[in-house]
Amino acid sequence: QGGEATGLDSVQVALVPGGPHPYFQPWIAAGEAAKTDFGLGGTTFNETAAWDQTKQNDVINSLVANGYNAFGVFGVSPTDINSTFDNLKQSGIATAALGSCPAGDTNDADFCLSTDTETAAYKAAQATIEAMGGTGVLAHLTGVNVDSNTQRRIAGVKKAVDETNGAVTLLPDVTDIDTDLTTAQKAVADLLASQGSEITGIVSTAYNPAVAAATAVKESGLPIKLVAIDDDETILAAIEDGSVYATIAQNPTAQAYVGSYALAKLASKECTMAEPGAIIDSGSFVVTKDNVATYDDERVAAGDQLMKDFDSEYLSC
Amino acid sequence: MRSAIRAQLTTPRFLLFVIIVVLVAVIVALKPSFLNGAFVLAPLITSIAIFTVVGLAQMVVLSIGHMNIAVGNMAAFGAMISGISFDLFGLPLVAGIAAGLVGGGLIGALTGWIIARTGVNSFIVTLAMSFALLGLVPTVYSALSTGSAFVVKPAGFDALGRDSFADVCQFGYCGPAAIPVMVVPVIVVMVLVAVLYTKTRVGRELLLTGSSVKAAEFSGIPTSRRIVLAHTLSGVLAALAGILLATSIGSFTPSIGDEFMLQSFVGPILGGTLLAGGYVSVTGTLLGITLTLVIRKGLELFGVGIETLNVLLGVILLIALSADRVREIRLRKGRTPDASAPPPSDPARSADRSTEEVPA
Amino acid sequence: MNPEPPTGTPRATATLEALHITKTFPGVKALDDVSIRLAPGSVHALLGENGAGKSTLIKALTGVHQPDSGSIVVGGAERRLSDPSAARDAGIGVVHQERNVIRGFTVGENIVMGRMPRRAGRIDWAGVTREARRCLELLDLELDPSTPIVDLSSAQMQLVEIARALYTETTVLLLDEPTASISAAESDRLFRVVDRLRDEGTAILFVSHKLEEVYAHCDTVTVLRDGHSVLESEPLSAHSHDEIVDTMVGRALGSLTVPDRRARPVAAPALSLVDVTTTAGHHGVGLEVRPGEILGLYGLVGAGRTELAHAIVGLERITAGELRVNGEPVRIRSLREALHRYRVGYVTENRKEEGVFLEQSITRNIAVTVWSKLQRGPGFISAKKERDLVAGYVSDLDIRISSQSQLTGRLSGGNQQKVSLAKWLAAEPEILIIDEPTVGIDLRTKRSFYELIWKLADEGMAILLISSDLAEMITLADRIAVMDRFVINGELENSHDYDSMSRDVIHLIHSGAEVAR
Amino acid sequence: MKRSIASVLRSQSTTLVAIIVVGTVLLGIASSGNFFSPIPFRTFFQFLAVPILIGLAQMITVAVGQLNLAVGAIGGVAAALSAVMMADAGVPVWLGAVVPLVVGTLAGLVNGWLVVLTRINGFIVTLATMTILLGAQYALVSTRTVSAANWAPLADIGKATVFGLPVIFLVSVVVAILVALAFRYTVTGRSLLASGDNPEAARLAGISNDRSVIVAHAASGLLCGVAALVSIASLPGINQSVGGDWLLPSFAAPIIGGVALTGGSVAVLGTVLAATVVRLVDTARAEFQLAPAWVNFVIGAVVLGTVALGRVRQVRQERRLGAERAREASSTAILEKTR
Ligand SMILES: Nc1ncnc2c1ncn2[C@@H]1O[C@H](COP(=O)(O)OP(=O)(O)OP(=O)(O)O)[C@@H](O)[C@H]1O
Ligand SMILES: Nc1ncnc2c1ncn2[C@@H]1O[C@H](COP(=O)(O)OP(=O)(O)OP(=O)(O)O)[C@@H](O)[C@H]1O
Ligand SMILES: [Mg+2]
Ligand SMILES: [Mg+2]
Repeated sequence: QGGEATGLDSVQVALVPGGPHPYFQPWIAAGEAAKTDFGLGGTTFNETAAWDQTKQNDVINSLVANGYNAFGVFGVSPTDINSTFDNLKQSGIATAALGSCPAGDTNDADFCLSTDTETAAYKAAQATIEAMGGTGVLAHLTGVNVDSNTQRRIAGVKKAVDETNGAVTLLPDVTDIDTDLTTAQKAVADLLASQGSEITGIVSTAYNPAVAAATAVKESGLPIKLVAIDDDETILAAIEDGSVYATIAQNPTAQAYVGSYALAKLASKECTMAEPGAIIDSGSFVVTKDNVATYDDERVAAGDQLMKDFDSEYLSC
Repeated sequence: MRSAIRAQLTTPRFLLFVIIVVLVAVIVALKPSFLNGAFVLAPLITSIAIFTVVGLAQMVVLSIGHMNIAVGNMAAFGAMISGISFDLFGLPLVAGIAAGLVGGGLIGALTGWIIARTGVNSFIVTLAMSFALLGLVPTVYSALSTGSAFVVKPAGFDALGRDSFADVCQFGYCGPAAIPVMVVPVIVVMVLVAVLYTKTRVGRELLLTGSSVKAAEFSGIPTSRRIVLAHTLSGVLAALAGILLATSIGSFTPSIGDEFMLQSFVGPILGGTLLAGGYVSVTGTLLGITLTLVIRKGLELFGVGIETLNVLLGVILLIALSADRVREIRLRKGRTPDASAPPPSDPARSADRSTEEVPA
Repeated sequence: MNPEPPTGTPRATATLEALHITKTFPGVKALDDVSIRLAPGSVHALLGENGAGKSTLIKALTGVHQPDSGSIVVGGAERRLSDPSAARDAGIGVVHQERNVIRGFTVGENIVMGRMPRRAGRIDWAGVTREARRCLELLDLELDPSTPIVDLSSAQMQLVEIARALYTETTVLLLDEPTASISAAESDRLFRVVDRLRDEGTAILFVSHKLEEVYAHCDTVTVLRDGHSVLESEPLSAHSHDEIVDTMVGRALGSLTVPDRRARPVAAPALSLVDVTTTAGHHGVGLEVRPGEILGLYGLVGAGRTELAHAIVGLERITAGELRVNGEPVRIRSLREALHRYRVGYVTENRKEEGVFLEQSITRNIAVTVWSKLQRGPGFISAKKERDLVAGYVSDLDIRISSQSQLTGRLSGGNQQKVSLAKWLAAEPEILIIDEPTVGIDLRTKRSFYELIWKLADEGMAILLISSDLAEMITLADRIAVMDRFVINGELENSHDYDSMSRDVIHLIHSGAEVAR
Repeated sequence: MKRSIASVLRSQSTTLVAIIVVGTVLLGIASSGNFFSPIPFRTFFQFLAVPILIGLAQMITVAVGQLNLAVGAIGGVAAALSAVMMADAGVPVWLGAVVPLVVGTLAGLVNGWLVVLTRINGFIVTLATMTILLGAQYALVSTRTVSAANWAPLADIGKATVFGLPVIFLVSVVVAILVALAFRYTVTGRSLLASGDNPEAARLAGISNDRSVIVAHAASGLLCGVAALVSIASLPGINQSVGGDWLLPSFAAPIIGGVALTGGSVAVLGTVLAATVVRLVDTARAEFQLAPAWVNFVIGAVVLGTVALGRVRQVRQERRLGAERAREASSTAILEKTR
C-alpha cells in the first residue's frame, strides 16, 4: 500500500461495537479521550449494528463512505468478521478487532486487542469454585450457544471444573438466555426451582442472566455463590450488597483508548504492525467486595502498561 | 393504451417508485457520499438483492393466502445444507448451492404437505416449523462444525458474494463497482417468478387458490398440490436467500435468517401483494424492499444513533404509505367510508387492481 | 338509546320518497335520476334486468351508499341517511340481496345486533332472547333464538334477516330478491307476512325476477333499465305481463318456444348411480342420465341433492354401490379428476363462495377450467386465445361487463351467476351437473339460459339439473327424479303440463313410495 | 344446554386441559414430587402472568381481524418510561404504576387510529409503530438496567403470594376474566366480534368497524401496559431488552387456544390454557436440563399435534354425522317399504 505518512489529525477513528450493550459504554468516553489526547481528526461510536453481522457491515461501509479511515470493531459474528477486515484492508484502512477476536486461528485485522474470552470465563469459574470451597455443584449461565465466543466461555468454565478432579460437578450449560431480561429471569427461576437445593455456585458469563441471577439468588435465600462477568453498575451494586460474590471485569476503556491510538498510528502510516494480526490480551480482573473500590486503579495501570507495550513492542515505527 | 399507462401510474408500485426516487435525490443532495460505489451502493444493492429474494419467498405463500413464519429458519436450514456440502463433502459451488436449495425445498414441501393434509392454518404450521428448525439447526451446527460455523469456501464463493462488476473485465473494460455480481442470479430468479405468475397455468392456479380455496377446488384446481408447491417454492427461495447472505458475509452460521421474517412481509405488502392472497407483484416486492433499505442506508449515512434510526425508519414508512392514502382521499373529495366498504377481503391497501395482474 | 319498540301498539305509517337519485361507481352510472314513491299499505315492485340498479337503489335508500345527488324523504321530512343505522332510525327496514349474518353469533343475537337490549349497562341476554322470539313470532317462525346461525339453511337465514328488519319500529320495508333462493312453500310463508305487514300499513318495496309473484302480491311498480327508470311508480294493474317484460328489456321479447324433446335418441346412460350410499348420508340412490337427456332432480331444501352432486364429483365419498360413467364403474376422487378424466362438470349452487373468484378478473374466472387447452408451449398460456374464448362466452351468455379485466365481485349477482356457468360450459364436459342455476337471474337471461341447456342437450350432453324452482324444472327437464331426506322417492316422465306434474311431484315427496319408473 | 356441554367437551380447551394434566403428572413424577412444593409451584405461576396478558392482548386484535406486532414494543416502552420516571424523575411509585397503563392505551389508540385513518394494513402500521417504539425504548434506558430498588413497594407486590399463588398471576387471571366478561356482556365486546366476523354485515347493522378497530387496538395496548406493569413489579430491573420476546408467544397462545386468525372469535380460556402448556414445556426444560433447542422442538411438536388432533376429530365428527343420517335414511326406507 505504502504512501506518505500523514499527521494523526487526518485520522478518523470509528469504534463499532456489536450492538447495544453496557459493556461498550466505556468506549464512548475512551474514544473522546483518545481524540483530544492524541489529536485525532475525529472519533465516533456507532452501535446501530444491533447484533447483526449484515447490519454491522452496512454501518462500517457507510462510515467508510463518510471518510472514516480507521476501524475498531467488535465483530458480531467472529467467524465472519475476517471477511469484513479483508474488505477494509483492500482499501487501505486500518483495522482492529476490539473486545473479541475473529474465530479460528487467523486474525485478518491489523491487531486484535481483547480479553481472552476463554481466560475470563476460566477465571470467573475459578473464583466461583473458590467461593464454593472447592466442591459442590456449579451451574453456568450464558448467551447464544452457537456463537463462537460462547463456545470459548463454555470451554473456559469446563477447564476450571476439570481441574478440580471431580470435586465440582458442572450442570449442563444453560445457554441462549441473554436475549432479554424476562427470558433470563425465567430461566434462572426455573433452574433454582428444580435444582436450587443442589446448586452451590453459579457463574454467569452473560449480562442479563447475571442481573437476573443476582436478584433471584438473594431472594431465594439459598446459599449459592454467584460470580458474574463485566462491571456494569447494577452488578457492582450487587457485589457491594453481597448478592454477587465476584465479577470478572474486562478492560473496555483500554481497548478503545489504546486501540484508537494504535489505529491512528497505523492509519497515518507512521507505524506498521511488527507482527500483523497480533492478538493482544487487554487483561481481566477479579472484582470482589474487597477490591470493588480499588480495582479500577489496577485497570488503569494495566491500560498504561498496554500503551507502553504497543509503543515498544507491537508497533514498529 | 393511454388508460393502461394511466392505470400503471396509479398503482402502489408507481407511487413506491416515485417515493424512492425522491428519497434518493434528497439523500444525494445532502450526502453526496451516497454515490460511493464500493462502500455504499454495492452493499446497498447486495442487501436489496438478498432481501428481494426473501420477499419473494414470502410472496409465493402470500399468493395462496398463506404465511410463512419460518422463512428465516428455512433460510438457515438451506444454508446449513449448503455449508455441510462445502465443508464436509467438498462439493463445488453450484452443486453445494443446489443441495441447499433442494434442502430448503424439501422443508417447504413438508410444511405445505402438513398444511394441505391437516387443513390447519399455515400460520400455526409454519410457526411450529420455525420452532422445530430453531431447535434443529443450531444442534446440527454444534455437532458438525467447530465454532458453530461452516467456513470452507469453494471456488467462486467469494466472487458471488462480494465481487462487483468492477471485477468482471472483458476486453480491458471493467463494469461499474456499484453493481455487485449477485444481482445477476437474483434478476434471473425475479424474472422466473414473474413469468410463473403472469404467463403460466400453474402460477394462475396458485393465485386462484389464494383468491378462494373453495372456488378453486370447485374449478378443478388441485389445491392441495398447489399449496405444497407454494410452500416448496417458498422453501427454495428462502434457502437461496440464506445462501446468498452466507456468501456475502463470508460463512455459514446458524444465525442466518434471523432478520428475515419481518422484512419478508414488508417488501411484498408495501409492493401491493395482498395478505389475503390472490394477487402478487414481483416488481412491487423489489420496490418495497428497496424503499426500506434506502431509508435505512440514508439514515446510516447521516450517522443517526440507534434510537433515532428506529424512530425515523418507522415514521418515514408511515408517511410514505399514507401519501397513497392522501391521494385517494383527494380523489374521493374528502369522504371517508367505513373501513370495510370496499370488498370484504382486506386488500393490503386500497390497491387499484382493475388492470390485469402482475407486471413482469 | 333503548330501542325496544313497544309491542302491541298500532304501527306508525309513513311514505318514503326518493327523488332524482344519481349514483356512479368508477366506470358505471348505476343510477341516473331515479325517483320512487312507496306508499303506506301497499307493496311496490322494483323490476329490472340483472345490473339494472335495483340493489344499488336499495342501498342508496338505506345509507349503505351515499347518492351523488337526489334526496330522500321519509314521512314528509327530508332525511340524510349517512349510514345504515340512520336509515334504521328513520324506520326503514331492509333485507339485502346477499346474506349478511355474523356466523359466529346465534339467531337471536343476529336479530338484535346493533341494538342490543341492555340492563344496567350490560347486555341483557334474557332480553335478547325475548326480543328475538317476539320478532320470530311476527313471522310465525318456530326457531330457537339460541340456535347458532350457521346451523340454518340459507332460506331460514333469509327469514331471520326479515325478522331483524322488523326488530325496530319499521314503517318502510325493503326486500331485495327475498324469494330468489327459497322454495315455493317458504315463499308462501313470506308472502303471508308481507300481506299482513301491508295490511298494517307498512310501505313495502319488493324486488324479484319472478313476475308471477309480482303480479300476485304487488300494487305498484317501478322498472329500471341500465340505471334509468323507464316506468316510475305506476299501478301494476295498468300494465300487462308482456308489456312489463318489454320495458325491462327495452324491446319486444317474444314468448319462449319450448322445443319438442320427446323424440330423443336412445343411447346407453352416460352417468348412472346404482344403489349408492355416501358419507353424506345418502342411501340406495339410483339414477341414470343419457347423453342428450336432461334429468331434473327435485326436492325440498335440505333434501340432499347438492350433497349427492358432491358425491358424484368426488367431494364426498361413495361408500357402497356403484358410480358409472359411460357404463364403466369409476371412482372419482376429485373435481379435477371428474373434469379431466371423466368429463363431468359441476356448477355449484353457492356462487359467492364456490362458484366465482370475486377478487379476480372475469377472464380468469371463465378460463380457469380450460387453461390446459389454451397452452402455448409447456405450461404457458396464450393470452390471446384466452381473451377470445372468454369474449365468446361473454357474448353468448350476454354477460354485462365493462371489460374482461373487471373484478367479478363488482358484477351484479345475476351476471356473476353467468360467469360461474360460463366457466363450466367452456370446459365442454360430456356430463354437466347444474345446481340451482337461475337463482337471481333475470327473465331474459333465464330464457337464453334455457335455450342454451336445450342446445347443449341436443348436442349430446347429459345434464343433471338440480333446482328448487318447480316451474323451471317442469319447463326444462325430460324426466324428474324426486329426492327426500337423502333417498330418491321416485322418478316421473315429464309431461310439461304444470298442473298435473306439480301435483305428482308434490305427491311423490310426501308419499315416499315408488310411483313410476 | 346439552349441546353446549357437548361442544365444550369437543373444544380445543379440552385437548389443552388434557395436555396440561398429563404434562403436570409427568413433571411431578419426574421431579419426584418436587414440582408441587411451594417454590417450583410459585415459580411456575409467576412466569405465566405475562404470557397470559400478552396472549390476551393479541387475541383482542385478532378478534377484529387485525394483528398487533407492537405488543412487545408497547410493553417495553411502557415499562421503560415508568422505570425512568420513578428512578430519575422521582415520580411516586403509585403514579409510576399508572404510567404503563396510560402509555399502553395511548400507543394502542394511536395504532388503531392510524389503521383507520390511513387505511394501511394493520400489519404494516403496527410494524412501523413497533420500530418507532423500539427506538423510543432505547432512547429512554439506553444500555443500562434501571434497578427495581427504585420501586421497592411495587417489587414487593411482584413477590407477594396469596395461598402460594403469586399476586401477579392472580392479576392476570382477573384480567382474563374481565376480558371474557367484556366479550360476553358489553355491546362493545359484541361489536368487536361482529366486525371481525363479517365487517360488511356489521356495518349494515349500524356497527362502526372503525370504532371496533380503534377500541381493539386500544384495549390491546392497555393489556400490554398491564403486562409491562407486571414486568416492572417482578423483574430485577428494566432495560431495553424488556418486551423483546413477546411477539411469538403472544400469537402462539391465542392461536393454539383456538382463536381463528380470520377474526370474529375469542377464546379466553383457550388462550390461558395454551399459555399454560407453553409454560409447562419451559418448566420441563429446566427439570430435564434440556438444551433450549429441544424445547423449541417440543413446542413445535405440541402445537402441531394439538391442532392436527383437533382437525382429525372434526373430520371424524362429520363422518359420523353422515353415517348416522345414512342409517336413519335406510331405516325409514325399510319402514316405508314394509308399510
Ligand atoms: N360496489 C360497486 N362498485 C362498482 N360497481 C358496482 C358496485 N355495485 C354495483 N355496481 C354496478 O352497478 C350496476 C347495478 O348493479 P346492481 O347490483 O344494483 O344491479 P341489480 O339490478 O341489483 O342486478 P341483479 O338483479 O343482478 O341483482 C351494475 O353494473 C354493477 O356492476
Ligand atoms: N336431517 C338432516 N340433519 C342435519 N343436517 C341436514 C339434514 N338434512 C340436510 N342437512 C344439511 O342440510 C344441507 C342441505 O343439504 P343439500 O344441500 O344436499 O340439500 P339440497 O337438496 O341441495 O337442498 P338445498 O336447496 O339447500 O341445496 C346439507 O349441508 C346437510 O348437511
Ligand atoms: Mg341486485
Ligand atoms: Mg342444494
